[in-house]
Amino acid sequence: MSEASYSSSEMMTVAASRMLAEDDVCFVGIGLPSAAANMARLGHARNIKLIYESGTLDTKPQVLPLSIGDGELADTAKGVVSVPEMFRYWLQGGKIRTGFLGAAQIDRFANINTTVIGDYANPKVRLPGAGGAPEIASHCQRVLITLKHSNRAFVEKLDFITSVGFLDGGDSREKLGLPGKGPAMVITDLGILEPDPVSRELTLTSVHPGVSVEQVVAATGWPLKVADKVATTPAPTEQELAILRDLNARTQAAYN
Amino acid sequence: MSEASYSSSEMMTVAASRMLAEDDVCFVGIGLPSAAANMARLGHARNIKLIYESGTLDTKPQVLPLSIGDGELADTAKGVVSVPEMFRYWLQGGKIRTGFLGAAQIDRFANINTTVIGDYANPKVRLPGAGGAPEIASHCQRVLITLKHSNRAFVEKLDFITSVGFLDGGDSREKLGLPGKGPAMVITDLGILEPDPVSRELTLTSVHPGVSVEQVVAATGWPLKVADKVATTPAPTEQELAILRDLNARTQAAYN
Amino acid sequence: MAQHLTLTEAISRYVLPGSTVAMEGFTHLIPFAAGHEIIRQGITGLTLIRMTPDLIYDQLIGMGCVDKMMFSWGGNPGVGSLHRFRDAFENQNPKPLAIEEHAHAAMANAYAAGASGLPVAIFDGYQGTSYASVNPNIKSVTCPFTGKVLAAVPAINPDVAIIHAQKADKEGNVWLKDIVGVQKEAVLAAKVAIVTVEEIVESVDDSQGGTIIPSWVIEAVCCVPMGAFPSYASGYYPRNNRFYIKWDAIARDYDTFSAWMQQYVLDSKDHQQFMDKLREADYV
Amino acid sequence: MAQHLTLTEAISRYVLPGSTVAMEGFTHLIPFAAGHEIIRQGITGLTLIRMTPDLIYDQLIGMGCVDKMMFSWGGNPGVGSLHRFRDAFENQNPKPLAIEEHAHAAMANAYAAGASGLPVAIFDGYQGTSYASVNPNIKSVTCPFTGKVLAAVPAINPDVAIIHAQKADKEGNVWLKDIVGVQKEAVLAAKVAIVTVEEIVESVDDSQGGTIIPSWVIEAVCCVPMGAFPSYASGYYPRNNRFYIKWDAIARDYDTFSAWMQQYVLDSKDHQQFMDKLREADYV
Repeated sequence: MSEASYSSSEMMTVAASRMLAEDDVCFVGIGLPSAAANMARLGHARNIKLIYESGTLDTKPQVLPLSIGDGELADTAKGVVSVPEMFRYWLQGGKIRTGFLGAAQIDRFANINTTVIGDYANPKVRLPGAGGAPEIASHCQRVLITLKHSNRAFVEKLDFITSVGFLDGGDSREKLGLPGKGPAMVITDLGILEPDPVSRELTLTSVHPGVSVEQVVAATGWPLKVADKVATTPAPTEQELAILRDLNARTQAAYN
Repeated sequence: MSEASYSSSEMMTVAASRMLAEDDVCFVGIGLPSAAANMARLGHARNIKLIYESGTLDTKPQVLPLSIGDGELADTAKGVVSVPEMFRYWLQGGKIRTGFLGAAQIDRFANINTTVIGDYANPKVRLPGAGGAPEIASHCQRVLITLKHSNRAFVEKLDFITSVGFLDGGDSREKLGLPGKGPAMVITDLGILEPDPVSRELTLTSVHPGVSVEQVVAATGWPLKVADKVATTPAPTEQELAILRDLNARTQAAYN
Repeated sequence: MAQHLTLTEAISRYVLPGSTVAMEGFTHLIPFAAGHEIIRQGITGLTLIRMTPDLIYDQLIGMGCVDKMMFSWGGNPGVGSLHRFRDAFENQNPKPLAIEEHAHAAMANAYAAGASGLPVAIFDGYQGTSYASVNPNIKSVTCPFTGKVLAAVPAINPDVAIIHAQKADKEGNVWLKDIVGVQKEAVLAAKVAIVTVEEIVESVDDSQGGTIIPSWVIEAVCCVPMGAFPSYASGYYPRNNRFYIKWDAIARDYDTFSAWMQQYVLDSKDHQQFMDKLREADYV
Repeated sequence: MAQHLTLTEAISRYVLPGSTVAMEGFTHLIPFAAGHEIIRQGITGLTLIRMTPDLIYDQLIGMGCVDKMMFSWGGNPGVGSLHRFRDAFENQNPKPLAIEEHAHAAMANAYAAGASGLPVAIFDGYQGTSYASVNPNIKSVTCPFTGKVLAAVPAINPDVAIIHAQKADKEGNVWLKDIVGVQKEAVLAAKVAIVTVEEIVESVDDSQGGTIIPSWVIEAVCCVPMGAFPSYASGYYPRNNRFYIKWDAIARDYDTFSAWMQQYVLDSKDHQQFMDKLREADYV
C-alpha cells in the first residue's frame, strides 16, 4: 500500500470507518457518521448492519443520503419500521451495538451539545436540537463521536448537555443507570481521543499523519490530556480512499 | 315478508345483528357475536367495519372463523396490525364504537364473567379467561352482550368480574372513569334486556315471539326487572334467515 | 447473528429445564413442532408464557413439562376447554399447575414493554374487574400530569421465545406475514430467540409487505416445514380446524391423551415423521 | 368516515386560528401543499408540532402563522439551519416564537401515547441531559416493581393532524408505504385528521405491504398530486435534494424569503399552479 494524498476530512472519515467491525450493528447519524459507516460497509465490514432513525433496518445505500430519511435508505433496507418502533424496540430495547454521532460541541467527558450555543432563551446560535442523540448516547452499547477539532467545538463547559457521555467523569455515568457503556472514541480531523479508563477524561491517543500533539492541544478548549505514547494514525490506504471517493462521487452525481 | 320457522338460536343471532348500524365500527368476539356481526354486514349494514382482536381491520370473512385468527380474517381484511397495536391504538385509543361480547355469566348490572365458576384457586369450572373482554367492555363507546338465558348464566352474584358493566349500578361505572358508556343491550335466546337509565339495572324490554315474560323471569337468577311495556321482538324475516343460513352453510362446508 | 440449527439441536441447546419460555402465536403460526420437540426431550419445570395457550400448551401441560403458566385466554378456540390444562389446574393431574392470569391488553403491553427495555407496562385497563385480587403483579402508577391512575404490570422478558415464521434467509433474517400477534415483541423481549420456518430462501425483505425480524436478534433458525400444523402458515397451508375439533375428544380423557401423545409425538423421531403419521391416520 | 374534499375546503373547515396542528412526515411524505394552503388562507396563532420541522415549518413561521412550535430536531437536513425559525426565535422576526423542545424518543413516545388514549408516555431517556431544566413537561414516574425512575412526558393530542400519503380509495381509506415516521400515530392521536394523497384509487389494502389508515379515523381526504414536493412520495417522485440545498439561500434573508413566498405560494391559487411556476423556474 503506497501513500496517497488526501484531505483532513478524508482522513477523519477513514479513521472513523475503521472503528466499525464486521459484526457491528450501528445506529447512524447523518453527515460524517453516515459517510464513515457506509465506507466501512463497502470496505472492511461488509456484513455490518446500518440503522437510521427514520426506521430503516439493515440498509445498504449506494449513495449517501442527504437527509436521515432519503428514499435510497428505504429502497435498500431489509425492513422499514415506524419511528416509535425504532425508538422503543430497537434503540431503547438495547438491540444496537454502536451509536455513531456527530456534535457541535463536546467537553472533556465527551458530553455533547447539538442544541444551543449561548443562553437557551437568548441564544448566540440556535442549533437543530436533539433528534435521536440523547437516547443513542444512553442506550447503544458503545458510542463513537466524530467532529472537527477546534477551540469552539472542544470546550471547557457546554452551554447545554444534549447527550450525555461520562457526565462529570469517574463513575458518574454509571450512577445514572444508563444501559450503554458510553463513548468509546472521539475521531476528529486531527486525531483520536479515548476516555481514560478511570477518570473518563478524553485523552489524545493518536494523531493523524502530519499533525503534531501541540496542534491538537491548541485546538482543544481545555488542557487536553495526552497519552504517554501517542500513536500516529495509519494514513488512508489507496483502497480506502478509492471506496470513499467512489461513494462521494456517486453521491455528488445523484444530487445534481 | 311472511313468517318462517326458525330456531331460538337463530332468533338470538338475528336480534343481535339488528343492533348494529350501517356506520358501526365493531370489535367482534368469537362465536355468536361473530355470527351476528357478519350477518349484519351481509344484510342491513353492508358498510359496517368489523375488527377482530387478532389484528384484522375492516375484515369481510365469507365463512365464519372458528378462531379469532383464522386465515379468512386476514385474507379479507383491509389491513392487519400487531396485537399490541390493536390493543393500544385501536381499542384503548377509543377508535371502536361498538364492542360485541359473549359471556358465561352475567349479573343484573351487566358485569360479566368468563374466567371461573366457583372459587378462583379451586374452581368448579375453569373458563378460558379474559382475552380482550375487560378492555373491550371499558373502552368501546357502547357494548352489546349476547348469551343464552338460564339461571346458571344470569346469576345474583358473579364468582369473578372479568369485564365490568355498570359495576354496582347507578353512577358507579362513571366513577371508575371509564371512557365507554357501557352495555347498551343484552340479547339472549329469550329476549332483550336494557339497562335502566338511572339505576342501570338490566330490564326486560322485549321478548322474542312465543316467549312469555314469565319464562324470562324464571330463567333469570335474580328478580328480573320488567319494563312497563314489553315489546315483542319482530320475528326473523325470510331475508334475514336466508343470509344467516347461507353463512352457516358456507361455514359448515368449509370446516368439513 | 442467527445460526441455522436443527430443531433438536436448538431446543436442547437453549430450552433448559426450569426456564421461562414464550411460544407465541395468535392462532396463526403457532410453533407446534418446537413444542413437540420439548416434549420429546422431556424438558420439565418450565414456566410457559402465552396470551392464547391452545393445544400445544395443553399437550406440554398434560405431558408434565410445565410448573406454571402465564396467560390471558386459555381455550380451544371455537371448540371448548383445554382439558389437560383444566385437569392440571383443577385436579393437579399429572401435577400441580400454578397460573398467573391477565387480560390480553396487559400481556400485549407487557410484551411490548419487554421488547422496549422498560421494566413496566402502563395501560388504561382492569378497572372494576377482579383480576387485581388474584394477581399481585397488577399494580398502578399515577400520571404526573393529569393524576389519572393507570394499570401497571411488569414487563415480560422470557428466557426463551420460540415462534414460527414463513421464511428465513441464509443470513438468518426472518419474514412473517398476515396475523403476527405478539411474536415480534416476544422475540425482542427474550434473552434467546428460536425461530422455526417453513423454508429457507436466498434473501428476505419487506418490500412486498410482511415483517422482518433481523438475524442479529435471533439465536437459532430451524427449517421445519409444516412446523405450525394444525395451526397454519399463511401462503403455505390453512388452519386445520378439523384437527382442533377432533382434539377435544382426544384430550378429554387423560389415558386417551397419553396414548395419542406416545403414538404420534414421542414415537416419532421428528416433526416430519409426526406429520407422516398424522397423514396416514387421516388427521391432515 | 372520511369525506373527499378539496384542500382549500379541508384547511378552511378544520384548521382554525389558534389551533394546535401536527403536520408530520419524517423526510418522506411531508405535507407541503397543505402547509402552503394554510399560508394562503392566512391562518395565524398556530401551535405547530413536529419531530423534524423542516422547510414547510420554516415557511409557516416566516409568514407569521405560528405562535409556538414543539419539536425535537429543527433543521434543513444535510444542509444547515432553518433561517426563518432561527430569526423568529433569536430575533422575534416577524414575531416572537415560543418553543417546547424534546428529544425524538420523547416525541415518538408522546405521539404513541396520544394515539393510545393514554395521558402520559414513559420511556428510559433524558438522563444526564439539560432538557428537563428548560422544559417543565419532562417529569418522571417510578416503576412500582423495580423502583427504576423513568422519564415521563404528556401525550400529544393535536387538534388537527395533517399528513400526506400515496393513495386513498373511494371510501377514504389511506395507504402509505416505506418511511412512515410517526404519521399514523399523529392521525390517531388527533381530534381531526386531514390526509392529502397522490391519487385516488378504487380500493386500497395492505396485501402488498404498506400501512392502512382506515376511513373512520380520518375527517378529510384531499387529492393533491405532488403534494409532498420537495419532499417525496416513494413510488411517485424522489426527494428533490437540489431544492433543499437551494432553499438555504432563499430563506437566509427575510426579504428574499418574503418575495419568494409571495411569488410562488401566495400568488398561486393552488398547489398545481405552484408546481407549474416551480417547473418554469427550473426548481423541479
